[in-house]
Order: sequence, then C-alpha cells, then structure tokens
Amino acid sequence: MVFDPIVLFFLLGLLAGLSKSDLKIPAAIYEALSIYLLLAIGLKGGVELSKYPLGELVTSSAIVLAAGMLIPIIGYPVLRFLGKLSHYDAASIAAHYGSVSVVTYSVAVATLIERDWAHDGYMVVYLALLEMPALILGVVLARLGDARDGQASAGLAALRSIHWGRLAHEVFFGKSILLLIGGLIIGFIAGEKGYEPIAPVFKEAFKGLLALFLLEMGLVAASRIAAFRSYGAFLVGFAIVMPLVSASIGILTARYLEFSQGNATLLATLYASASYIAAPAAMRIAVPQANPALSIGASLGVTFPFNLFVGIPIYMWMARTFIPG
Amino acid sequence: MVFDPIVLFFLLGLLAGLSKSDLKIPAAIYEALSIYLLLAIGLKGGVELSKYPLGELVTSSAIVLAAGMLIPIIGYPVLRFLGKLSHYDAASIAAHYGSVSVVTYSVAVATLIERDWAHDGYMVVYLALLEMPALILGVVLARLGDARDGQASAGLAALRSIHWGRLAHEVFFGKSILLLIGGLIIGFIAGEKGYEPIAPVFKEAFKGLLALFLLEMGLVAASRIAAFRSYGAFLVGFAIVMPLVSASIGILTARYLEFSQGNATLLATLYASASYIAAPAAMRIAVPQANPALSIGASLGVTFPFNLFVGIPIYMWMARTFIPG
Amino acid sequence: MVFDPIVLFFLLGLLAGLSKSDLKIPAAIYEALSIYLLLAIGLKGGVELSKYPLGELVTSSAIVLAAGMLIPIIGYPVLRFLGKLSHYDAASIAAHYGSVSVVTYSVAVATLIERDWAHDGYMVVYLALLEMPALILGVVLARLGDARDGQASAGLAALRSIHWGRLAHEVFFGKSILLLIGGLIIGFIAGEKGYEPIAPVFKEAFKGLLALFLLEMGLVAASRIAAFRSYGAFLVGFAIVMPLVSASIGILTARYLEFSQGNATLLATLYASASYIAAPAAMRIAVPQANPALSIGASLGVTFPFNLFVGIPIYMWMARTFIPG
Amino acid sequence: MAKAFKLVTIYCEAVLEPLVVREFDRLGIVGYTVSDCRGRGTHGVRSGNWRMSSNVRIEVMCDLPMSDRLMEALEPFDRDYGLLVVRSDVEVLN
Amino acid sequence: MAKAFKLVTIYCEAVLEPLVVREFDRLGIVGYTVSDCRGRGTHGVRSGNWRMSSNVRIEVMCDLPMSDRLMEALEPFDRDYGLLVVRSDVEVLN
Amino acid sequence: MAKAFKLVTIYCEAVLEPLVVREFDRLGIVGYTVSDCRGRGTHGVRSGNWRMSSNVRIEVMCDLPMSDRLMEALEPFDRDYGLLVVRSDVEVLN
Ligand SMILES: Nc1ncnc2c1ncn2[C@@H]1O[C@H](COP(=O)(O)O)[C@@H](O)[C@H]1O
Ligand SMILES: Nc1ncnc2c1ncn2[C@@H]1O[C@H](COP(=O)(O)O)[C@@H](O)[C@H]1O
Ligand SMILES: Nc1ncnc2c1ncn2[C@@H]1O[C@H](COP(=O)(O)O)[C@@H](O)[C@H]1O
Ligand code: NA
Ligand code: NA
Ligand code: NA
Repeated sequence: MVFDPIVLFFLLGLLAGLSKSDLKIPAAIYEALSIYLLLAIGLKGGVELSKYPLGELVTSSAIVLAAGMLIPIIGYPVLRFLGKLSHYDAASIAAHYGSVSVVTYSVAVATLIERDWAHDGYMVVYLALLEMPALILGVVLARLGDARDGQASAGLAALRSIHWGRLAHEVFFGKSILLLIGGLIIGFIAGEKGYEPIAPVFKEAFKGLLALFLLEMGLVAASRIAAFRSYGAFLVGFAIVMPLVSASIGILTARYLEFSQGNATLLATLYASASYIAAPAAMRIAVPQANPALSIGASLGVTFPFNLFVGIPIYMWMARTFIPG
Repeated sequence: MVFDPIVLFFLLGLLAGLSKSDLKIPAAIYEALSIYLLLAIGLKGGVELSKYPLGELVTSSAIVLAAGMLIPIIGYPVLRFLGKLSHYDAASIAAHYGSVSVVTYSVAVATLIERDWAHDGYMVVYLALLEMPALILGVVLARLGDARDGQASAGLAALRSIHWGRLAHEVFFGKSILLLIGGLIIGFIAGEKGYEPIAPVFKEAFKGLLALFLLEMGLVAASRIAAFRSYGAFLVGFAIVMPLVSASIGILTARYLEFSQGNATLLATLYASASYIAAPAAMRIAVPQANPALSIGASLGVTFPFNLFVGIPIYMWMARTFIPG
Repeated sequence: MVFDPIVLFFLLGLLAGLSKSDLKIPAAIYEALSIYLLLAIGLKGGVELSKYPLGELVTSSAIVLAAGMLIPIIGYPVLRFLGKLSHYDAASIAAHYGSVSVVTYSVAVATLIERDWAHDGYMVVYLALLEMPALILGVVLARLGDARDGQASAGLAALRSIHWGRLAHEVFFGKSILLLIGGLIIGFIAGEKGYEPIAPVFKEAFKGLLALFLLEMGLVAASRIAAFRSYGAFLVGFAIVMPLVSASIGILTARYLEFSQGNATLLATLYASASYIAAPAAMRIAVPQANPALSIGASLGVTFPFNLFVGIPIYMWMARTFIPG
Repeated sequence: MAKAFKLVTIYCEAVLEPLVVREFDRLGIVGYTVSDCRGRGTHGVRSGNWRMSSNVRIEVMCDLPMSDRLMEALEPFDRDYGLLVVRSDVEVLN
Repeated sequence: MAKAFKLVTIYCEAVLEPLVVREFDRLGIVGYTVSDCRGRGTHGVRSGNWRMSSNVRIEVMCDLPMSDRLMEALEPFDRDYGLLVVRSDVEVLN
Repeated sequence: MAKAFKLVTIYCEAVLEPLVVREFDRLGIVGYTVSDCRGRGTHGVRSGNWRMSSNVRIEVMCDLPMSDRLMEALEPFDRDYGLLVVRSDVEVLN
C-alpha cells in the first residue's frame, strides 16, 4: 500500500459526513485531541532537541524560514491575478498555505516510521517556526492590497494600520504556538528520563489518537467540501498544484542544507501542508473581509486529503530522487 | 469470583446514581467512549478477519442471522398477548432484544480472556450483522400491528407506508454500524502490521476504557430503574427470561455450526443481549408511539446487569455443557 | 532539578492563563480527568491494600485522622483573629486546609518514584479518610461562630441547626469520596490479577494524564490569582506558612507511627495540601456566606503551586532529617 | 431599522432535532439556532447525560404568519414526543 | 389555543442548581429547562472552565402568580450567590 | 421592585466573542452571559463541531439607551461576520 492505513480513518469520517450519518465527535473531544497532538509533538521534539547541539539549528532555521516565506509570496499573485480573487481572499489563502498543518506532519512522521526511514525529532522546531510568520505576512498582504485599492493613502500607512500588538499576541500566545513551544521546552528540560513516565500517553498513544483526530477531520472536511463546491475549478487546481510547488521548494532547501532523505520529506511536507488550526482563527479576526469558506475549503477539503493520500508518497519519492542518500 | 471485576464499575455507577451522588460523566465523554468502543471492536475484528478465509463466514452468517431473527418473532407475541402491551411497545421492545449490545459482548470477551477460553475475533462480524435487521423487523411489526388495528386497510399497505429510504439510511449510516463496519474494513486492510502502532490505544487501553464506560452505564441505568419501577413485574420477568431463551437459541445455532465453546458463548451472549445504542434512537424516530421508558428500562435497567452478573456465567456453563470441547 | 518535570505543565497552564492565551481545556475534559485521577488512585490503593493486613491500618488511621484535625483547629483562630477575616471565611479556609489535594498527593508519589524512595500504595487510605472530616469541622466552626456572634442563642442550638443529613450525604456520596472509596474496594476485590488488564489505562497512563490535569490546573489557578490579588499579604502568608506547619504535624505523626521516610513524606504532603475539588463545592453550599474567591485563591492560587515547587522537596528533606531511615 | 418579529422557542428531545429542521426546510425557514439543554416536564426528568435523555432548545426568529405555520407543523410531534413550543415578541436589529 | 405565560429565567452559579430545583419541588413547579453557560456580573468573571466557575441558565414557563412566588423563594439566595432573575411574557403554544 | 430592562441577545460566530466583550468593556457593560450554540443563517450551516463553525449566544440585560449604543457598536461586525442581534423586553427581578 502506498499510504499508511491511518489515513483510512479520514476516509471513514469523510464518508460519515457526506452520507449525513449521525456520527458526531463532540467539540470538547476535538479540542482535547488537538491540544494533545500539539503538546505531544512539542514534547517529543524537545526531548530529541536535548540530545543535539542547539546552535546548529540557528542558521538552518533562518534559511528554512526565509524559503518558507516564498510560499505566500508566490501564492498571493497567483490567487489575485490568475484566480481573480479579492485581495482579502488571496491574502488569507496565501497565509493558510504558508503556514503548516500539524496533522499532515504527524502522518508523514508515521509513514516514515512505518517505512523505516531515518529522520530527526527536532524537525518539529521548524514546524513551530513556520506556523506563524506566514500569518503575519498574510495580514500585511491584505493591508497593502487595501492601500493599492485606494482605501489607504500609502503602503506605509497601511502597514501602520495593522494592530501589531494584538497580532503579536495572537501569534505568540495563540494556543498552537503556546503548546508547541511549551511542549518543546518541557521536553527539553525533562529529557529522555523525565519523558519516560509520561511516554505511555504522549508517545505510545500518539498514533491511535491521531487516528481518532483524522476521523474527526474527515467529518469536518465533509462539511467543507459541500460549501466549497460552488467556488469552481481554479481553487481546486490551486489546492493541488500549490503543495507540489511548495514541496519542491522544500526539497531544494533541504538539499542545500544537506538534510537526510527523511528530514527532506518532512520539510517538503511542512511546506506543502496548509494550516487549519491557527490560520483560520487568526485570519477570521485579522482579515474579516476574507471568506473563510474559500480558505478552509481549499486547505481542509482539498489540500489536506491530497497530501495524505498522494502528496506524502510523492514527497518521499522526491526526497529519494533528489537528495543524496 | 464468578464474574470479571470490571463489572464492579457498573455497580459503582449504579450506586452513585441511586444515591443521587453529584458524580456525572459529561455527555461528551459518553459519546467519545461509545465511538471508541465501536471502532476498537471493529478494528480488532477486521485484523483477525484478515487472517481467515472470508468465504467460510458467508454461510454461517446467513444461518446466524436467520436464527437471530427468531428472537423478535418470539418476543413480539409474548409482549403483546401475555404482557398486554400496545403493539407499538411490543414491537419496539422486541426490536431492542433482537438487536445486540456492544458492551455486553465486550465484557463476555474480557471474561473469556480472563478464563483462557479460546475464541475468535471475527465473531464481531456477527455483532455487526445482528445489530440492524431486528430494528427493521421491529418497524415492520409495528406497522403490521397498525394494519391489524384497522388503522390501515391491509398489511401490504402498512408495509408500503414505511419510509424505507429513511430507514435504510438509519440502518447503514447510523453511527454504530458505520463505526463497526468502518473499523472492520480498516482493520482488514491494515492487518496485524498496520494495527500494531495504534494498538496501545485500540487494544491495550480497551479494558480500562470499557471500565469507565461501565461506570457511565451504571449511572444511566440508575435513572432508568427509577422510571421503570412503575411498569410492574411482567416486564422485569421478560427482561430476565428472554435473554435465557435467546441464549439457548444461540447455543443450538452454535452447535449446528460446530462453533468452539468460546465462540458459542459469544454467540449466546450476542443473542441474549439487548441494544441500548442503536435501537433506542432508531425506534424513537421510526415508532414514536412506543414509550422509550419501557424498552430502555428493560434492556438497560434489567437485562444489561443481568447479563453482566448472571447471564454470561450461565452462557459459559451452557457452552461447556452442550458444545463438544 | 529539585522538582519533577511534570510540574512544568502547571507553569505552562499558568502562563497561558496569565497571558490571556486562547488555550482552553473544555470543562468536560476537566471533569473526565478528575474522575479518572480519583478512580485510578483508589484502584491502585485497593490493589496494594489487598496485599497487606487491613487490621494494622485501623489504629494508625485513627491517629492520622485525629492529628489531621489539628490543622483546621489551628488554622481557624489564626485566620479569625490574626487575619481579621469573618468567621465564615475563617471556617471555610480552615476546612480547605484541613482537607487534602489529590493532585498534590499524586505529584508527591511521582516524585518519590523518580527518586526511588520506597513508599506504600495503601497511603491512599489516609487520603480518602482525610478528605471529608475537615469539611464537617469547617461547617461546625462556622455555626459556632454564628452562635458567638449572637445569631443563635447557644452553641448547642447552633450545632443542631446544621442539616446533618444533607451534610452526611455530601460527605459520603460526593463524587470524590465515592470514586476514591469505590476504586479502593474494586481494586481490593480485583487484586493484582484483575488489575493487570486495566493497568494500561489506570496505571501506565496515569502520569501523562496527570500532566494534562496540571496544565488545566494552571489555567484555573491563573484566573484565581487575579481575583485573589486584592486580598493582601496576610492570606498569601497564611497560604505558605500553614502548609509548613501542617507538614510538621505530619512528620511528627509519621515518626510516632514509625512510618518509612517515603510514607512520612506522603503524610506530610497530605496534611500540607489544601482541597480544591471537594471543599469548594461543599463549602459553597454549607457556608454560603464565605467568599469562595478567598479560599480557592489561597488553596489553588498559592498553596498548590507552593507545594508543587517548594513544599514537596522540603517535606522530603524533613522526612530524611527527622525520620530514621 | 429594527423590525418586529416573533421568536419561537422549541424545547424538545434531542432525537427530534433533524425532524424539526426538516419542517423548517419544508416551510422555507432559513435561520435557526440550536443549543443543548436538559430539563423536566410531563415526560419526566431528562438529565442530558446521554443522547436519549438530552434536550435541545431551538430558536427561530420569524414573522407572525410564519410562526403560525411553524407551530401548526410541529403539532403532530406533540402527541408522541416531549415538546414545548413558546412564542414571544422581539425586535430584530439587523 | 396559545396561553399567556411568564418565562422566568434564572442565571446562577452551577452549584446552586440542586437548591433551585428543590425550590421548584416545594412550589409545585414541574417543568423547567437548564443549560450551561458562562458570564460576568457583579461577582466577577465566571469562565465556565471548571464547575466552581460555571453558570447555569434555568428557564421556567409558569403563570404570573407562580412567577411571583418563585421570585420570592429565590430572594434569599441573592445575598450570598451570583444570581440574576428576569421575567418576560411568552405565549405557550401547546 | 422589578425594573423594566431590555434583553439584547447576540447570536454570532464563536471567534467574535472576545471582540464583542471588548465592546462591552468600552461601553461600560459589566454583566453578560454566554452560551455555546450552533445554527444556520445567511452564512450557511454552522454545525458547532469545531471552533470555526461554532456559534455563541451572548445575552445582555441593560436599559434602553445602553441597548441602542450596544446595537450601534455591533453594526460594523455585521458586514463581515455571521451575526444576528435581537432585543426584547424583560423585567429584572433583583
Ligand atoms: N414549564 C416549563 N418550563 C420550562 N421548560 C419546560 C417546561 N415544561 C417542559 N419544559 C421543557 O420541555 C421538555 C419537554 O417537556 P415535556 O414534554 O413536558 O416532558 C422538558 O424536558 C423541559 O426541558
Ligand atoms: N446584565 C447582565 N446581563 C446578562 N447576564 C448577566 C447580567 N448580570 C449578570 N449576569 C449573569 O448572572 C451571573 C451572576 O451575576 P452576578 O451575581 O451579578 O455576578 C453572571 O455570571 C452572568 O452570567
Ligand atoms: N432567523 C433566525 N432565527 C434564529 N437564529 C438565527 C436566525 N438567523 C440567523 N440565526 C443565527 O445567527 C447565526 C448567524 O446568522 P447569519 O449571519 O445569518 O449566518 C446563525 O448561525 C444562527 O445561529
Ligand atoms: Na505550508
Ligand atoms: Na439480542
Ligand atoms: Na491538608
């Protein structure tokens, strides 16, 4: 089989949703599972980080971040001028694709483990790093768009109109960053020995709970697909082609940084994935004029399943082909 | 001890409910636990199924299904004419007893494991098969009753009045069948190797989470017992004698099909158990004239604890006595 | 490190709360986790109890109980006359400190395990014993205070005015006692062999789930600290000094009863800890005139973190110093 | 700017929710709000601890004639299900 | 067919729920509906993240005299507990 | 003893809750009650199964002038967000 059986849980949820089954996962469980996933990933990364020289990550982080910002910068004009979307929608969707998906990353890790590909737990540092900057860039793009449309007198004034304080708060104290970074630090301090007694919950149960989360994601995606159908072929195309472009940037960056094939796959997956936890909430507040049905429909209804079933195998193939073993 | 200590959790919940303790398990947790149990049972069955020739199950399934339909067909006239219940109530209760209880089945499996009785995981296929047909039969009985009472001109017309489409939808896309069958298929595809990484959640945690679910069932049953008390001795007698009759049908069927003693116990338990997840919801919609206090009170307030504490040991004794070892 | 890394989860929750992050743990999850912790602790205690002669615990229990009642008796006049609090508030806070905290106890156990200090699982019997009597004493103190303030003609009449029936019901069927004692009895009956199949949930997952509960406690404590700030230095001082006094009583009692150093640490921790599950709810109903912001603020906002980070290490030091090894 | 409307509040068993929404669709009612609740009535205590004992409160803002039609459409459910329908006056501000 | 009633809505601390229901029993009020909520009032923010900071909204449909008696019965709670009681007019349709 | 007040009920997307509360603070509104709900409106079905599709109902008891000011303050949200604001008469009993 080309994909991990865990993704079948997503299909089951999708089927339940599309068939209007009475299956419903309570919102409280959804919340709890997403808190769990973020913490568990952070912890594991922190424990691994405690075994590596932190310093080495600094340069590569800067490069990974810079290369990652290409994604919204490429995405925005495509959406705006090829897709003829409003500059709000273009900015919001670009931000979703510049940010990352924790679950897509987790499925990639599970697949690597199943195939016995070596990879490093500290890759989660890049996950944490990439989540937010694209959102800020998205807000900036939206405001500069305002300016160009004549709603503000100049680009600089437009930038000044952003509530930087509120945005920074959203960024650093939003629950996903807080749990990821918090988990990283706790894992770093606890180390292997302190991690061991909590590992039955945060490590061994991880894949099973990820399966339940995928079931729920399928249910949510089902409702999004319906809402999304009316928006036509362009966005569906974008939601499939953009991840491939982003993954290619990831493979190039990984090659430049001399990553292993496993780590290269993970970086490609991060770039290719689109956010559906942090981004929708942040964009809804910061760029309210954008239609959330478009961005969530594309990221959750198309790109997420695409990555699960088709994307990750492709990124593994890319890594095997373009990264020296 | 004659029963598994896990059933003590049911007693604790019952005590809490009857003593009006402030112990409450949030509805979201109840929902999550029942989703978990259905999925976990389906997955385990699917994994075991992947090791057996599927073809062999087809004939035995038909026989198990046909024999199982005897239960509502026997139950209905007893309830209607001996118990003098309305034909709605008789049909609804008969449907509950024709369907099956996932938790009763799970406790039987746990008991077999504790006593080292061999049994097969694919028995869960019968669980999935038996859940729904009795519900359809119940609706048919209710409508034919309508016809006889002169509310419709003839039996055929009565049958035609059933919303078959809606009923079929309830049956195949109701969450319990969807999760059981979905789990079966995922387990079948994943096989032993794909199951392993999710086993800490879906296999090892099973009995502990079943214990928590039993605690909740005790709380729910407590509220049902109070409501049920007013309905007299007949229904209590039915709720105790009917499982014994059903279990005997199960033992005979198992003997005919040359089941092992363990599998015979499980089939007897399936027949003897009464539904409290799928049946109450389906009957409430399809036969609204039936009083849910009667059917849920009998199945959850009497038959469920009876099976846990007395029934399962009896069915094991039956299997040991009537099934060649 | 002087404390177990698990307490860092509390800090993370505190940080999230104080920084007004959007991190929220659903109330249903909080409820489920507290039910789990109580049951798990009870079960483990019961299993260990099944290996020891129960009789030996009877005398020591009486002494532990009697010594524990000194805590509210010392606390009340200090709060009333030094702190100039109303007699309602003094009684309520005294009751909180006379009762015990399940989570503080659990963290102490985790720390002992990490440091390889021997200790006995049956110590949980004292936990169950100490939870409630202080609450009754608190109600009595509040009513006697009423009497002295001339609101009732005599102390005896004041005592008679207590709804003893309702209070007894709260005490014995309140969820925390019910789950602790229920767990104890089930564990006792199940024994090591019956415990084993549910151990993945109730034993191995314990520390990980405790970590999640601590995260939630941090969030709750954050909201309490804000409300509490206005009540000045006296109560903060009390919330730090009282646990040290109580722990000293615990060490003396443990020495008299010839406890091991590990058990002495646990008894000191029990005495030093203040309740935030049973006590707040019981006091809110039985002594409604008391301001819950004071008692919960002191117990959850100050004493709980104090014990986690500073107290437990001190109590271990006390045990090492004053208890013969 | 504010318009006089009727608020129809329907308290009923949770299993009834999809059937009530089907009536909305039939009548052409677009907007409604649902929340979970528990309670007690002539059908006894509904404690909300599992789906079969849960209630929902469904609120609909609509004009008077529609509220009459809605009420009529719900009447058949009243015989077999726990159901309470109430109506009050509201101003809708946007 | 519609009857004029009063809707009494009680917003209060969750721990108060059993005490309020006891008053209903004393007054002979059978029907009521409860839902969980959070909020802010003169007693501060009640964020609903654990039981001690949760609120409930209790709704009762009854006639005017009963609503007066209920209101009177709830007054003693007002001193020590977070509590808000409001009353409005409704038509009960069945 | 009972005072005539207005009840303003705001049905909106859950993400809007902190922004609405900020308006309360600006206007000097102390008391409010929030509960979670789901629903349907001109912005489509909001099924409540994750935060981005959840609604909240926010209730505020205040006097008429304040309710006018509140309504005005909420108007800007109406353009971009799912929002419904209604107002009715209540007596506040304590
Ligand atoms: N008088 C009432 N006031 C408020 N809610 C009520 C009242 N009567 C019934 N209800 C609600 O409506 C549901 C169904 O009522 P019933 O059909 O009388 O059992 C109950 O479970 C309550 O939630
Ligand atoms: N003006 C108001 N509007 C709506 N709800 C309120 C108002 N005042 C108080 N409440 C609710 O009533 C609860 C108790 O109020 P209080 O006793 O003022 O703290 C609060 O937590 C709110 O849920
Ligand atoms: N006519 C209505 N009656 C009751 N609730 C409504 C109505 N219209 C809208 N709502 C609620 O208000 C939310 C936002 O409405 P809308 O902006 O129209 O999508 C919906 O999700 C519903 O919860
Ligand atoms: Na990305
Ligand atoms: Na059966
Ligand atoms: Na104490």
